[in-house]
Amino acid sequence: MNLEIARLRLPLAAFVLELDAVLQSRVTGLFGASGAGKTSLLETIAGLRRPTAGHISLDGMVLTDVGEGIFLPPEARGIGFVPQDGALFTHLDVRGNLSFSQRVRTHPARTAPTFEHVVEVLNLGPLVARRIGSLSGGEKQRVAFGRALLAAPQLLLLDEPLASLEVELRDQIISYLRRIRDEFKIPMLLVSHNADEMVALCDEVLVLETGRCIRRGPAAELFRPSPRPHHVLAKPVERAPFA
Amino acid sequence: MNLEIARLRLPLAAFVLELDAVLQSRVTGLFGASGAGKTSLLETIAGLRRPTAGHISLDGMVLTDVGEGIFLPPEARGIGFVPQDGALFTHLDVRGNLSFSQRVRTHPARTAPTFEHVVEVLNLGPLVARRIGSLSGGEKQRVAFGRALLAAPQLLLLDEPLASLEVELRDQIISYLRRIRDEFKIPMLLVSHNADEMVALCDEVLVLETGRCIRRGPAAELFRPSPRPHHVLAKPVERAPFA
Amino acid sequence: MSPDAWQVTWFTAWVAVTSTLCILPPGLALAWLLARRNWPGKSIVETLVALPLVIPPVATGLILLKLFGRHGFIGRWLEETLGVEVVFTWKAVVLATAVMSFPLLVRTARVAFENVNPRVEHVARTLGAGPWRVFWTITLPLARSGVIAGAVLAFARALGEFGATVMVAGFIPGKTETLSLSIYHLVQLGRDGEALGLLAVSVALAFGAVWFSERMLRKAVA
Amino acid sequence: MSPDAWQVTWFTAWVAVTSTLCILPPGLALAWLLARRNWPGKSIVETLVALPLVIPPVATGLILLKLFGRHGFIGRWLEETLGVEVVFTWKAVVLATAVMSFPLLVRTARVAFENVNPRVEHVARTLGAGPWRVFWTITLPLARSGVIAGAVLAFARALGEFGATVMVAGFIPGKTETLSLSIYHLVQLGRDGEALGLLAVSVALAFGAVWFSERMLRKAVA
Amino acid sequence: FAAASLSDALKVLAAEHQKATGDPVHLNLAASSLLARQIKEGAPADLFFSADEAKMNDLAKAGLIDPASRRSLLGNRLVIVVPLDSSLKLASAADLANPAVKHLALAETATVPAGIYAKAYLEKAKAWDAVAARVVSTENVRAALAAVESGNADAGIVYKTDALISKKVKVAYEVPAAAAPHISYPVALVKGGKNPAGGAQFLARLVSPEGRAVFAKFGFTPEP
Ligand SMILES: Nc1ncnc2c1ncn2[C@@H]1O[C@H](COP(=O)(O)OP(=O)(O)OP(=O)(O)O)[C@@H](O)[C@H]1O
Ligand SMILES: Nc1ncnc2c1ncn2[C@@H]1O[C@H](COP(=O)(O)OP(=O)(O)OP(=O)(O)O)[C@@H](O)[C@H]1O
Ligand SMILES: [Mg+2]
Ligand SMILES: [Mg+2]
Repeated sequence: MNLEIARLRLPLAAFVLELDAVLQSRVTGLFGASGAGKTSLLETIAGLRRPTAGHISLDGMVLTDVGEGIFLPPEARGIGFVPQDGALFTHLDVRGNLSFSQRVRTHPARTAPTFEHVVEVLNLGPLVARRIGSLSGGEKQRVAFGRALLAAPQLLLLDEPLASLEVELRDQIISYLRRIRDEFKIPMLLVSHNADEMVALCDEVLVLETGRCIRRGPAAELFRPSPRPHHVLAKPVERAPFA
Repeated sequence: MNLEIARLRLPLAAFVLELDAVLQSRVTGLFGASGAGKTSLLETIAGLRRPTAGHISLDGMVLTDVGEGIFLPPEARGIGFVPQDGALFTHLDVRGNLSFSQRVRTHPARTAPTFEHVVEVLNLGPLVARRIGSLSGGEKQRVAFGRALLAAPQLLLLDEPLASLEVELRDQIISYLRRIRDEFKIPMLLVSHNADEMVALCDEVLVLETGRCIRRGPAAELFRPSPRPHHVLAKPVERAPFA
Repeated sequence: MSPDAWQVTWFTAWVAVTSTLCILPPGLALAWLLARRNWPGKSIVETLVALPLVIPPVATGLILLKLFGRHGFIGRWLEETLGVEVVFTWKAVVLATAVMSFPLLVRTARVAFENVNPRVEHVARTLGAGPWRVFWTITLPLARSGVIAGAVLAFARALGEFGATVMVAGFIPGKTETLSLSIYHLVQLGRDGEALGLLAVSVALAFGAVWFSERMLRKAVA
Repeated sequence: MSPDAWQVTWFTAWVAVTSTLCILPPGLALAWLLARRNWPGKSIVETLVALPLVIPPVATGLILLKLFGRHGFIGRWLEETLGVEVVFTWKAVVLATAVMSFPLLVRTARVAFENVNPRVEHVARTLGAGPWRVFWTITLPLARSGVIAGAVLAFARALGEFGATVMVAGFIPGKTETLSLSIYHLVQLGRDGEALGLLAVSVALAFGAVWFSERMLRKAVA
Repeated sequence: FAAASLSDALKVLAAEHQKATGDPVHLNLAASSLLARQIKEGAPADLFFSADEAKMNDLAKAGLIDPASRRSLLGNRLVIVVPLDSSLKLASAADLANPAVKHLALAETATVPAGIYAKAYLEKAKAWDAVAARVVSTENVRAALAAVESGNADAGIVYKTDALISKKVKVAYEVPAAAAPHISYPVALVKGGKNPAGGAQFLARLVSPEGRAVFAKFGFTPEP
């Protein structure tokens, strides 16, 4: 992947998002405090927001160039986006949401994971016939994730896709994301507040603060093991008679 | 606190939520996989869902009793609820959301944290005059949290209130929650996928699986330190010239 | 414009505003019931509400005349108990326009109420607001675009109503004369030029209402 | 019911359905433009759309007659290029009802479109759907309750329209006779019993439309 | 309560009456059939001034008017009108059977006085059957006139007073008084009015020579 972002400017409520970066890793992490501008950056790359200045190109294809008045519409960018809040289609059931891109796509698809495959990995089997309104928070997140994967994008933008999942499922999905990265060679931009996720998945991480990239480097360099103990659910063996 | 839940039954899409428990800790954790029934349980306690059977009482006051046809409306329960998706009032600005309960309350308020106090701890200062539509994910979560705190509830139900916050802010809010617990003596029910949060805050934790409580016990017993290293952002000292 | 025309314009504007204000409370209540509750006979009530739209205005007017007239069920009661006479007075004009514009308000407001997310209302209740307060502080403001649109439609209809009005209120110059009645009358007399002048006044009133509603919306959002 | 009455009923239902279908495409397009785009003169277009509501039906009828009549601007063009005559035929009935119900559809659909969350449309575009597909697969289904409500209002209005219709289409038994015209006529003759019978038919048609719309809604949700 | 076609003359007379007596006159101006309907439903009218005898007969039958006060006050004539640019030559009712007349605009022939009179005239002239298929009924005289004005009807039969108000039609043929039914505008006091004395006073003014003069000024033919 070669995502070039040059002299980007996007005014936000309290500050201006400014970025100049060439991203070439398979998985790039975006890290930063609440309100740092991570979501806004993803939306600008996806073509959902128009910057006031700057240039964005992906593998040589110009996506946005304010100077030359180029603004490729989102549907022509081939960029999958998993928004923070899911933004599922409430008038369709889970299956309808997942297969949406297959029904509407006009641009040719890349080799993509199959419907069955995505359903299996994301544990969506029992949900395919369910209405969106009756899903739990984590279930919604997984559906939004699967929907974007099935669009066979050239680049995946993931906005905290694992935030409301339990550790087990999260680990499972992380290993799946690694396979997507390696098998399907779909590059990704991943927003997360979880340093462990970053270390497990990202080659490189950008740290944003009030709209600027303040640090950048390989995940292994930016993050260090914490001295604070990290907890997981203990195996219930010691209290065998319970439940 | 003395929250009694007896023979509760709430049919959900794929299973029935069934619970029988007396909760007396200051902070009780609800832990469990995506779709286990945690949110549904909180909504039932808050009076937003009607169970088909069972009894719920808080400190002797009956909230729900299906057998006797008692169902106290949510506004009379004095139970604060921070929903997973925020459910903010988009027609009001941040200040309007935060002060909503003060304007509408008909039941007498308990001693509650002040507006200024909540704004300071949740870092909402720069946001008070902002419209909801322009907030980031984490900002929304904090506003929903502050709104519930200012309602001066007798019991706080928190549905993953820290999921999309960075580690620093999360730590800060955790210590604030500890103070609420100790100073204002507001008991809490906390849903989270993060074991560290559970250990840091909860006296007791219930583990739910497909609608049943499969394990229960003090947080320190249920969770154990993980052998897997946990990561945090390294101090930038080693690369001083950067940024 | 002649003083007469001014007087008619004021009267019309006044009637349209009054009738719109009169139907707002029952209209919004009914719209809310249709949007948020399931009850037996809902489809029937919906049809009944749409009736003044479905049947020709004269027929509506005739029904109103039979109900509110001197021999009518409600008319007699009103006259005997309150000494109020409705038919052929300005009250009849307001009545006719109110009845004719009622369905427009109800339908549009109903759509708006349906689109308010019940979760948000639920959360408002956990914050201590009773159902009534939730309606005023949450549901109504969130549905405002639809409610305002419905009110504008009702107002516009009130300006243009003719058939039912002339039946229950007659065309009594200086007493029940609205712009719409005058225009009809002038057209009948072949005085198209004058009719056009009054038409322009009607349109200006409607434009004022649309403009006002847009402003209200923008203020509510900002 | 007499064979005549049946014929009038069919004709009326057919006219109402046709005129509703005719105004759906332009009505929805305009509603969308009003809901989703800002352009100069928006308030003016809004007022223009509301006009048939604001001015008395006869006046609307007269304007249509002048436009579509043999000497009229559009009428002449239609006759010369397509050899189509509109006035005093069934086409005039459809035209009049369509014009009169247009504002109801546009306003209601507009509210519904405004309530669709643009974020959801945005996400649909990142999934490969162009603006046109997004409209069909996302916006319209999410706005369906309002669109259906608007169509039902338009249909009801089409059933009840009288003033404009009689002006451009005349009252030609067996050719331009609708239920509404018949009812008016019978009321004038004082044959209230027969008028009531036809009224019941009108109401039944309206009830059918309401019932059908509820079914469509429920199916779409399930 | 008075037929709409009388409104201009009546407004003048009402103003004079108020100046002379100080009593305001409330006019309710609408189609005669509608007014008759309203009176039947108990409308508080003192005086009914109809555009045709039939409506007045209806009310008389129902016992709603004071028969002693009934007078036929005004007369009118039927005319056949054609669009201003029409080359049609019409010299009798039979000429309406000319195929060049594709649409003949009449006011509704069952309820509206002008339509009833026109139909009676055509029947009397034995022309009805020939033209019946081409008749376009309109809601009232004004609509018939509008149809002719706009050129959609090739001819129409309306009152002479109406024909005078339109500048876009011309009178092709004036129906002779003898060939058509007698057209008259009857006026009578309504029983159960709120102010019978005032009604009678105004009626007196209408029938007075000054009253007749006003009607004549507006194109009506006052009857003896
Ligand atoms: N539509 C908008 N208009 C103006 N300002 C906005 C808009 N959306 C977000 N902002 C502001 O821009 C800043 C960055 O928002 P953004 O959503 O990109 O943050 P984020 O890094 O994704 O945060 P989080 O981790 O909380 O989701 C925030 O201060 C936010 O309030
Ligand atoms: N309104 C509803 N009607 C029927 N079933 C529902 C409804 N809401 C949720 N469910 C189902 O009930 C189960 C529990 O949902 P709930 O939202 O309580 O899960 P949760 O434990 O909060 O999960 P998460 O951590 O993903 O938020 C899920 O399988 C969900 O699909
Ligand atoms: Mg974000
Ligand atoms: Mg949940």
